[in-house]
Amino acid sequence: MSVAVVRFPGSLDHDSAVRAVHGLGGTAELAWHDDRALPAGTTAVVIPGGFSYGDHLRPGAIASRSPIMRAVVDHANAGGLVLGICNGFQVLCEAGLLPGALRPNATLSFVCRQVTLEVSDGGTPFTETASGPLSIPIKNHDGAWYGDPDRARVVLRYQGENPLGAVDRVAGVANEAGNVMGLMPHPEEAVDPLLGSVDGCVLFRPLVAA
Amino acid sequence: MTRIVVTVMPREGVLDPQGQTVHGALERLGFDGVGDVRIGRRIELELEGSNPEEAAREMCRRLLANPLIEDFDIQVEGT
Amino acid sequence: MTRIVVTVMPREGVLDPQGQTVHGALERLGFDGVGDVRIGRRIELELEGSNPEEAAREMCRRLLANPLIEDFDIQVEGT
Amino acid sequence: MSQPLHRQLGLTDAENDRIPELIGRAPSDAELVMFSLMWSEHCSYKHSRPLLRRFPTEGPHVVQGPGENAGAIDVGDGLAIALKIESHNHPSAVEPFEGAATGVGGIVRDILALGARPIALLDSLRFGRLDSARSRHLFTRAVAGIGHYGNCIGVPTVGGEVSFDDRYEDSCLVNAMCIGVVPAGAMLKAQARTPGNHLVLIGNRTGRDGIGGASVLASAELSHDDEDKRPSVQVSDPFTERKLMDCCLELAAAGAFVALQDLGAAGLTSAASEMASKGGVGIDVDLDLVPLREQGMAPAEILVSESQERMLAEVAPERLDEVVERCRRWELDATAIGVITTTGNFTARHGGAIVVDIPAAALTDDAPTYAVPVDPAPTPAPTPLDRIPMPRDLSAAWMELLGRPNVASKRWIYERYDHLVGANTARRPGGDAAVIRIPGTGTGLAITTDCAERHCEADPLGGGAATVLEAARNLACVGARPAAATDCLNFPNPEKGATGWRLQQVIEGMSLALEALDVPIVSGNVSLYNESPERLIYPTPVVGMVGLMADASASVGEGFTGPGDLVVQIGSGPVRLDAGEWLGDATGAPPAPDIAAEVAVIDLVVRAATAGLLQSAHDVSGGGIAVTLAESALAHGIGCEVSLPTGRRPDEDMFGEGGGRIIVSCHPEHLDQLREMAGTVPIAQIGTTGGRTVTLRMGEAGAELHVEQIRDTFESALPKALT
Ligand SMILES: Nc1ncnc2c1ncn2[C@@H]1O[C@H](COP(=O)(O)OP(=O)(O)O)[C@@H](O)[C@H]1O
Ligand SMILES: [Mg+2]
Repeated sequence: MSVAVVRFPGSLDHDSAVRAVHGLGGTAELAWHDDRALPAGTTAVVIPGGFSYGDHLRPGAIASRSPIMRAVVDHANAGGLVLGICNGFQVLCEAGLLPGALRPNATLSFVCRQVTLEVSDGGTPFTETASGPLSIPIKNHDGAWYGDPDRARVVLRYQGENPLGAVDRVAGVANEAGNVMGLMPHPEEAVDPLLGSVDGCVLFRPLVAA
Repeated sequence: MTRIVVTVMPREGVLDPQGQTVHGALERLGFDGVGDVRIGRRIELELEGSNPEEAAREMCRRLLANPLIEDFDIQVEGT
Repeated sequence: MTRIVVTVMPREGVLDPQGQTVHGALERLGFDGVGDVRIGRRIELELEGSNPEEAAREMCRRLLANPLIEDFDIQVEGT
Repeated sequence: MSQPLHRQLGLTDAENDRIPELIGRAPSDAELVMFSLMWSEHCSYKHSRPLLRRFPTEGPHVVQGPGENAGAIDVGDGLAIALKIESHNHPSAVEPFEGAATGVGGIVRDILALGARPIALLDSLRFGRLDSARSRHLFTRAVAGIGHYGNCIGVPTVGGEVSFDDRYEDSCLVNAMCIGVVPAGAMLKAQARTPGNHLVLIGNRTGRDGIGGASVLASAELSHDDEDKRPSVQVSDPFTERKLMDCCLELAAAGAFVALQDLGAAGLTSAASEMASKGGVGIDVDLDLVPLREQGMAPAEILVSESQERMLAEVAPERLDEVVERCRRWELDATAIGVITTTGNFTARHGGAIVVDIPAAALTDDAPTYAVPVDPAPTPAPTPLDRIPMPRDLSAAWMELLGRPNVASKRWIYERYDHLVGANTARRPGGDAAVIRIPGTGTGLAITTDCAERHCEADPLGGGAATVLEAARNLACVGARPAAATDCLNFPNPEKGATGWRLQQVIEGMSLALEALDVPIVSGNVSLYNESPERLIYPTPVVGMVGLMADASASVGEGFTGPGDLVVQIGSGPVRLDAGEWLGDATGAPPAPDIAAEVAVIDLVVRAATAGLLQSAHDVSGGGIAVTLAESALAHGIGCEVSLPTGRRPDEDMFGEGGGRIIVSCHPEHLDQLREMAGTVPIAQIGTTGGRTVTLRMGEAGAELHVEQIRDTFESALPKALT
């Protein structure tokens, strides 16, 4: 029973994701982009944030075509949990596991800020235990979700503001089954009182329990 | 070696914030009569092989463009 | 309205990290015989006025291109 | 028509004459180029080295002082913290985005060269006023470049500072500071050790990049007057830098490196000659093995290219395969380009011939040094108050001050920087100092950069001390005890006017304050000649300082935390408007700091914070106590009522600077304990927290602002100034 955290060249938040899992009493293992299989005993997958391949071409595009992603797709198709955070969200959209695409922020600049998220869909495995809004930071340059919100399972929305210019204030979406979710905010940066919020734990707990 | 130019542009109807910002910046610089501005990518490739155009098309399908938000175009520029 | 296409590419000799990364990615995807890859911008403008080409050139000088690291080229595509 | 080559390269006739004496023959063109770069101010510190010896550099916890790529101190838990600040002023003025970005890349590699993992960045910026379109352009592009690089390599930019002044219109300053962490016993040096070992070049290929070499390669003897052979602007490649970091840290942890060195100014020349001369060995490089990005590069071009994202490692023969293999896994070039020898010489081969063969130490240790003229500037007198107009409406004046870009919120900047990556940021930018948890421990590391440049112009001795004391005060405010410092001395031409004297005085003032604080300088950088025919920059000695606190989660903020607390002023030195933010220039005579008294205040605040007595702490700096209180109120939207019964003119009370003061708030039941702890340090209750307004009484006069008003002005000023 272990959470696999996928690492690409240019991944930045893999260690923080591993620490978040450990903090909740789980075990985590890094998976290398060039491997063809997830580590033995993988029960859930995190695609962490960062700038895989320098965000060149389109964020997430090159990483989504790496060998490990076939194993991630298989894992997802078998009903396993997959959480993509920021660059991981971009990777999952590019891989076709999640609807839509992430476009440059309306400000055309990087934005690093604590935001408040409302949970629009409490029915996914990730959000079952969420009660009330979540305070989690965003930090990205290409985080404006683009897609058809009526045909996507929107899980999280920015409360009050729309800091990146996403369609319909979308901050996170899931696949139809709900076992694959991506979000631009960084829950692994909100799992410790030292960091100012522990609201990110809600999204990590189901991975540890899986 | 064949020189191929791949052009990837935001699809019609997809918001192009970069284009909009450049439009605004041009107006602020005092340029009048600027209509639509759209910004995309130009990728210059040197390809070996018998059918470089087809290879480039395959590259676009598999990596260079995202059909959800982008259209691509391929020009063979010669060898 | 005249349609102008501005092409902005990294200058010869200037590092093109994006082209370098995409080159590696194409090879990893199994595409053989890929030579140089260079990535730049394509800017499509609609311009009013009597000398749109000269206006576009001025825009390149003042905003659209960075002469220290980029070369630009202007094509008039018609009205 | 043309000057002799050595003059074109910037060598004096005397320097040129010295070279044959050192190497026993006339130098080849390539060798002359190498000397010219290594003996430049940038590489050799020839005008500043004698003065820099004044700095205190020792302390029981210093594990690496000046002389390596970065300094380091022991912080317990078997860990050392590395720190260094560096300028990238000139490249940023030419191409602000790439110049600032590559500045960040360069300082990160300095830290990496110690085998340390970079964990935080800060940026210290100076630009012309924002009503100049050129300054707006330079500033916004530099911030974008810093963000681009730092964000992409995953090192949080947790702090910094910026100010705007006409003096920087022609010469902007972009200084970047990096902090790293390394197991104390595993620190690497850039000291080549064992003859027979390989010299491995890792990272990006070598091209004709490099502004530093521009003057050099423009010489007709070396290039072919060919347009596309000109040196090109360094383009940043943070993705490669991140891979370089990940890969080198894995190899360092595995013990695969004997020595490690980054390639910065003067490229391979400087990296290899420094490794050789520090180790007392020689180096033999085959330039044909250096992976090139461009065809037909001349030996001199390869030797001095400043292509970014490259490291040079000494590797034992039996570990070479492992190094190359690990680099391949990270998709990085790694090439053994030479070997360590016993000769003491820097030897380079090209096309089978030896093109360079000179004692490595001639390039480094034998660089000339010069004493700069120390002609004092006249001592300024304080401006009589009756020559300073008294504002008619104190509240309006206060609001106007809060809306100036130099005073207002810097959120526009730091929201463009990822200040959180790594999940260790305990106190984010916007306050007096950032606090990060040292990875894997509970210890807090507080970091700040500061400079009192106008004070340094008016009174360099006092300004140097004030700069150091302000940095220490900012650390104390978050509850950290100052531990070590790094500095970047940005000055005009020291060979002219009173600049040499100012440089010497600033260093003296800094040193006095550092000694009193018991804080060593462990690393630093000098950037001279920041002037144009029209304008000299202020003497700008940027200090980066780190402090420690046992518990990272116990740091103190600048904002009032609730109503009903007492507002207490600690410290009460002399206060004046001269050279302060309100007047906005460097005229008059700012009060010289009473170093001992200010250190006592700093010490008290650290002790009080550690004992848990403080709800908030914020120093009085630019704009005076009125700005301090407005910021403390703004943080959590809690106002205060304060009286300043000093008998000074009210504007001097509100906006006067100096005095080494810190404004804290505490629960009423803690006041007695605080007083007792203070001993002889002056401490006075001046008000209480609460309400939605900040109300100041100065005898008969008064001023009042609503917290929401303050917020609107304070937060919108910088974005407005940029549109
Ligand atoms: N260039 C910058 N980069 C990052 N953070 C900055 C920058 N400029 C200012 N800040 C943030 O804003 C805070 C307040 O700035 P400033 O008023 O200059 O501080 P202080 O007077 O305490 O030194 C800084 O401590 C820092 O956290
Ligand atoms: Mg301060």
